[in-house]
Formats: sequence, structure tokens, C-alpha cells
Amino acid sequence: MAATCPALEATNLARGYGDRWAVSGINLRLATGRSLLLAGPNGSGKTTLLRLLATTLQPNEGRLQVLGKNPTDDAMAARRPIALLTHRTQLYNELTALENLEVSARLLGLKPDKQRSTALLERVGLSGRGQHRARTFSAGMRKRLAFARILLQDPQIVLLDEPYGQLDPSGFGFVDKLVEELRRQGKTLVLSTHLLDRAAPTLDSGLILKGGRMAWVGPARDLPAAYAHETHP
Amino acid sequence: MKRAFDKEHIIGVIGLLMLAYGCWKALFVVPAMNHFGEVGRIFFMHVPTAWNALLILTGSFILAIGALFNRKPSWDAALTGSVEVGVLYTALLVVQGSIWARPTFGIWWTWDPRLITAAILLIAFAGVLSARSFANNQGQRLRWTAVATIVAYIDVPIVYFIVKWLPRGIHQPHSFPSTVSTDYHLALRFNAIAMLLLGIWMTFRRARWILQQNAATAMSAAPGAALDAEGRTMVAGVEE
Amino acid sequence: MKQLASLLTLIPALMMAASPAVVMAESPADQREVCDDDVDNDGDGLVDCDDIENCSSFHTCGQIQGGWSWVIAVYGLSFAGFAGYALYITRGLNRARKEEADNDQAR
Amino acid sequence: MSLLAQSRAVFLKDLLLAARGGSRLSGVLFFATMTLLLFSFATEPDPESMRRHAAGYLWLALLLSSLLSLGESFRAEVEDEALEGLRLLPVDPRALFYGKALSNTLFLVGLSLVLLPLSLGLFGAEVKSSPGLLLAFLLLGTAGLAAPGSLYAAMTSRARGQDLLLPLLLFPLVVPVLIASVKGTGLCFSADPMDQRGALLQVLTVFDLIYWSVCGLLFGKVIEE
Repeated sequence: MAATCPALEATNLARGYGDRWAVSGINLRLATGRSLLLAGPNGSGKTTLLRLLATTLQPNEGRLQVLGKNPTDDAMAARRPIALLTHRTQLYNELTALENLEVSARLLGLKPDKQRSTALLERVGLSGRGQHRARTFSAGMRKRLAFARILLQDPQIVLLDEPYGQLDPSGFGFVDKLVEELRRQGKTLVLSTHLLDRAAPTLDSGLILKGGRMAWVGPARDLPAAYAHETHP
Repeated sequence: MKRAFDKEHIIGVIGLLMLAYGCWKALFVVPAMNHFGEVGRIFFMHVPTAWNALLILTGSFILAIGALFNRKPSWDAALTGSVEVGVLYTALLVVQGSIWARPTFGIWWTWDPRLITAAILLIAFAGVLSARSFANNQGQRLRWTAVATIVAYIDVPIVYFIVKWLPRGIHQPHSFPSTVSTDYHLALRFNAIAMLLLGIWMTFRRARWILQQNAATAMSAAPGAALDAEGRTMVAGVEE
Repeated sequence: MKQLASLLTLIPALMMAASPAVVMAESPADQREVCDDDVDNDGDGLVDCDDIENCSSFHTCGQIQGGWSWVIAVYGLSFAGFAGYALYITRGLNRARKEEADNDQAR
Repeated sequence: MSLLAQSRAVFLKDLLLAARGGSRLSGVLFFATMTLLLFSFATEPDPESMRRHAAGYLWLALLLSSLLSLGESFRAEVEDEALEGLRLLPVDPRALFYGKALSNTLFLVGLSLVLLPLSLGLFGAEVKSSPGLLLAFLLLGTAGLAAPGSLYAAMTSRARGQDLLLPLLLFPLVVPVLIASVKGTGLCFSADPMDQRGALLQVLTVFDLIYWSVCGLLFGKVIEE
């Protein structure tokens, strides 16, 4: 059964703020284990679309199914397999890195496991920082910690909103490696970025948003060329 | 441009006529009461206001539960209209009660279950309207109004209950001359129904205004799905 | 929805649960003289306005002066309230409608 | 995972946050103390009237400081959109509410325990009932403040005019709880000739049950987007 229903399926999804549509007419079918590169100029609705897919934002129109489940029927069941990395790192500044991970673990119903958390911190390049408060971290370090939290959740669907943002060049390599690893583990992936040449080779499919609407779809490797065409016709 | 006649005006006109009749009875036909004298005529305005304030706010409570689940802008508009009319009636109620208390008890204000409840009712629902004006978008405005209305409404019996319960009230239960006439009942009932009809009329008009405002700033219909060069609906992603 | 329905039945039930407390505490308060019901509520042998100790502040036991002015104040204020609000929404609605008509024309 | 376990997780997280934010604790404490002192200056220096009003001043100080502590407890949630992060997890919104409301109650109970001896000293009152009874009033009263407070603090946490909106919505709602708590605490400071304390506790419990269940159900609607 699982093979027949896509990991993410959106039909005519639309969401507005005030008097304008942030995204509209989104049709998307992403099979389990496949990946999508999301591109578009600033304000084209990438973040809104990712939040819609993560079920934290309610669509005004259209329908979304996550692994065959409708989020409006059972929000908790639909949300469980999804993780979203946003611009904001959503950390508690006054808690240490390890404590931030522990909070997530408890809410996910996992037993707080210091060894596992420490290993995760090592994996994202924050070894030895476990006892430091998140407030003292630089923007890049916060991002790494947010990644550790996603790895802790171990979701089937990973949504990454600008994962390269605020990272240094060594961080770029870290994200590349992580994306590759997630792909190898068979995770479904949606990634939005402006660094098209960097992300395009490793992903399957591409989508360009313009003004909240789908402007181009095709294989990810063709996306950089198409993007140049779309933005400077 | 000619506009269709809004049907709620019928309710409004009937309400106005009934109010005129009820007030005529109350002011000129009903005899002065043995204890209260002419001041007793205040009752024919005050009691219907109290009934209707509660009735309309009960309507708001029902609308709020409905709006929270169906999320329809029309329900939000009706909810806001009814809360506003409820606040108007409650404000009138408090002022009327205060004026009534001056000649009969010699005071403007006192610790009394009915007075305190009315005042809290007024402040709580005025707060609902105020919260509404702070909301960031239409969806949030609907949810905030509905949630605040539900909580405020549940608070009302609790306030009445706790104030009544504390034995500090000096309020005397009112009773009326047992020789009440038909005119007495006519005046009271006509005024009550008239105020209900007027309340419904005002709620409808206010809701219409809100919907009209929404229409001015509303989103156009969502653009449909984009089409590709061959005219097929675009679908992103990979299907197996 | 189901949760809310169960809640709506819960509230009256809880209210009832609290009522013994209320009945208990209310009884002493209820034994005060009610000054206009022709009954000797507090059982001191004096009825209504004759019970000067308890009903002196109840002004109907004296003569209410200037009754009509209070009546006019209440009716006048109420009518003013209704009329003011009706005027406010009618003007608002008309303004909104005119705005829309202007917008249509501009298009 | 059960509602209880999730609520517990949220509660523990809030406790940890409160323990870390030492400045929050001391700031609210200072504010509450200051309020009590100001009340004592504003009263006529008549020992009898001061004693009679001790309970009222204690609860007013608690109410005013609850505004600060509620606002502070949600500041940590919106600073880096942490609440949004919690919403991304498969967590029942009711659990977020119960954890939050419980930690706020605990904070207010702690605050009231600090303010109690202070107000006893300032206003010359003394506890004439069993300490357990007084504690029950403090607990049930602060719980009645914390439940609608947490709901509305969450609602207004990301709004314009938050500082204005929270008291505007909260104060009329907590009137019955405030009345019952002041009365009950006052009776603990004096004799209780009509034996109303038990009944007051019963009534306060019912209020709390209503508030905690209604606000828990509505919380999800308030934080939704």
C-alpha cells in the first residue's frame, strides 16, 4: 500500500495572507525517497509552500496528503513523519544545546539519551558545545543545532528551507553531505535554495515558483538553466 | 445604480413600530405604581434591555462556536455584529440601572450581583471587540473573536454566581403590584420583542457592513493551477 | 466538536456540583426584610416600610420626587443609544458601498 | 504518547526555562514586592482597615505580577519562534496548554508564598486557619488566574499591542476567581463565623475545572495559523 501513495501529494493548494495569495494552484506529487528542488526569487512563496507541506499552515484551498493521510483528519498522525528546517532556528536561547535536543526528544516520546544527543552534536560539528547555551551560538552554529534536532526526530520527509543560509563554506559541505546521507537513507526531501548549482546535481526534480504560482517543472539538473531563463527572459 | 431592497429592513420597521406602541403604553397608559410612582415606568425599558442583552450575547456564543468550526467570513461578520449589539445593550443596561438606582435606593452604584455582572459583561465583551481590532489577518481575527467570545460568555454565569453568593448585596428583590393590568404586560412584551427585532436588524446591518468591507479588500478567487506549453496542468515532483 | 459537546454538558453539571455550597451560604442573607412585598421577611413583626431599621434606605418608603425626569432620562438615553448605533452602521455601510462603486467605476 | 506525558514534557521544559531565567524570577518578585509596598503607602495608616484589606492587596499584587510572568513565559516561546517549532512536532496543542498553565501556576504559587509573609507583616494580619487551607486558596486561586492567562498570553504573544491586550482580555475574566480568592484568603486571616471557607473552596474548584477544560480545548485554535 505504501508504495501506491506518494509521500507528499498536493492538489491545487493555495494559501493567502490578507488580500493576496502567497501561493496558489500548487500541484505536487512526490514519491517516497524522491527529492524536489524548490527555487524562485525572494517572496515567491517558497517558505509558505514549505510550511503548508509541513502542515503548520492551513491551506485556504486545495488538499494535501502526507503518506496518504489527510492532515485535517488527524493532524498528529500526518505531522509525525515530517520535519521542517526554517529560517528561524526555533531554539530556546536560555537552554544548552543538549537541553534543546532533550526537549524535542521528550516531546517526540523518545527517552532522553545523552550519549545519542552528544553523538548527534558531533555529527553536525558541534562537539564539545553541548553544555553551552544556545544564546552564545553564532547563526551558523544555531543552524547546525537545528539540523541535529531534525536528525534526532529521524523523519521520513525532510523539508529544508534555505539550509545553506548563514553557514560558512565548510558548512556548505556539511549540508551537501547531510543531504546525500538523507537521500541514501531513502528519505523524501524538499529543499529550497538560491544556490542552484550546488543543490541541483544531487536532487531528482525541480520546481520554480514565481509570484506564488508554479512557473516551471522539470528535472532538477535542468533547473539552473531554466531559472536563468525564467528570471531574465 | 439601483440596489435590491435589503430584507432585514422589514424586521427593523416592525421592531420600530412595536417599540413605539410599547413605549406609548408604558409612558401614558399604564398607571403609576404604588411604591415606585412614575419612576416605575423605567422598568418597561430596563427589563426588556436586560433580557435582550443576554439573549443577543447567547446568540453570539452560538455563532462563535459555529464560526470556530466552519470558518466562514459571513459567520464572523454576524458574530461581530451580534457582539457589538450585545455590548450596546449591556452599556444601556448599566446606565439605565444606575439611573434607576438613584431615586429608588439613593445610590448610583452598589455591590449587587446584577450590577456587577452587567458591568463585567460590558467590559469582557468590549475587550473581545478590542482584541478583534488587533488581529493581524482575517483568519486570526475570526479565531480570536470566537475564542474570546466563548470564554467571556462562560464567565458570565460564573460572575453572577459568585457575586450573588457572597452575602453582601443590599439589593431588594423587586415585586410588582399584584393588580397588574393587561397594559402592563402589553408594554413589557411589546418592548421586549421590539428590542429583539431591532437587535437582529442592527446585527444584520453591521454584518453587511463588515462583509462589504471584506469585499473591498478581499482576495480575488485563487488563480488556478499553471499550465505548461502544451496546455496540461503542471505537476511538480516525481511519481514512481 | 465532540469534545466541545461533552464540555457543554460538563459545565452545568459542575455548576450543580457547586450549588450546595451556594444554598448553604445563601440562607442567612435571605432573611433580610424585603421592603416592598407586603411580607415580614426577617420575622421582627414589622412589615415593609414599618420596619424602619431595615428599610430606611429604601427610598420608596419615602416619597420619590421628580419621577418623570428619571423616566425621561432613561428613555431618552436608550433611544439615543439605539439611534446613534443605527446611524453609525448605516453610514458605515453606505460609505463602504460607495467605495466599492467607485472602485468598480475606476476599473 | 499520552496527553499526560506530553504535558509533563512541556511542563519540565518550562521549569527549566524558569530556572535559567534568573532575572525573570527576581524581576517579577521585585515588582510584586514593590506593588505590595505601594498599597501599604496608599492605605490610611489605620491598623484595623489595613488588616481587613490584607487579602485584597495580596491578590491584587499577584494579579498584576501575573501579567508580567505570563508575558515573560511566552517571550521565550516567540523569541526564536520556539513555539512554532513545538507545533511542528506531533504534539497535542492541549499538552502545550496544560504544561504551560501548570508551570505558570507553580510560578504564581511560589510568588504568593513569598508575598504572604510580606503582606502579613506589612498589614499586620495573621493566619487564623490551618496553613493547609490557606495554601489551598492560594493554589486554586492562582490556577484560576493561570489558565485564562496562559490562553490569552499565547494569543497575544505575537500580536501588536500585546501589553495592552492581555490585561484588557484577562482582567474581566478573572473577576470571579479574584473575588472568591480574596474572600477565602480574608477568612483565613480572620475568624470565619459563617463557616464559608469550605464552600468557597468548593466553588473555586468548580471555576478552575471549567476554566482549565475550556481553555485547554480552545488553545489549539489560538496558536493555529
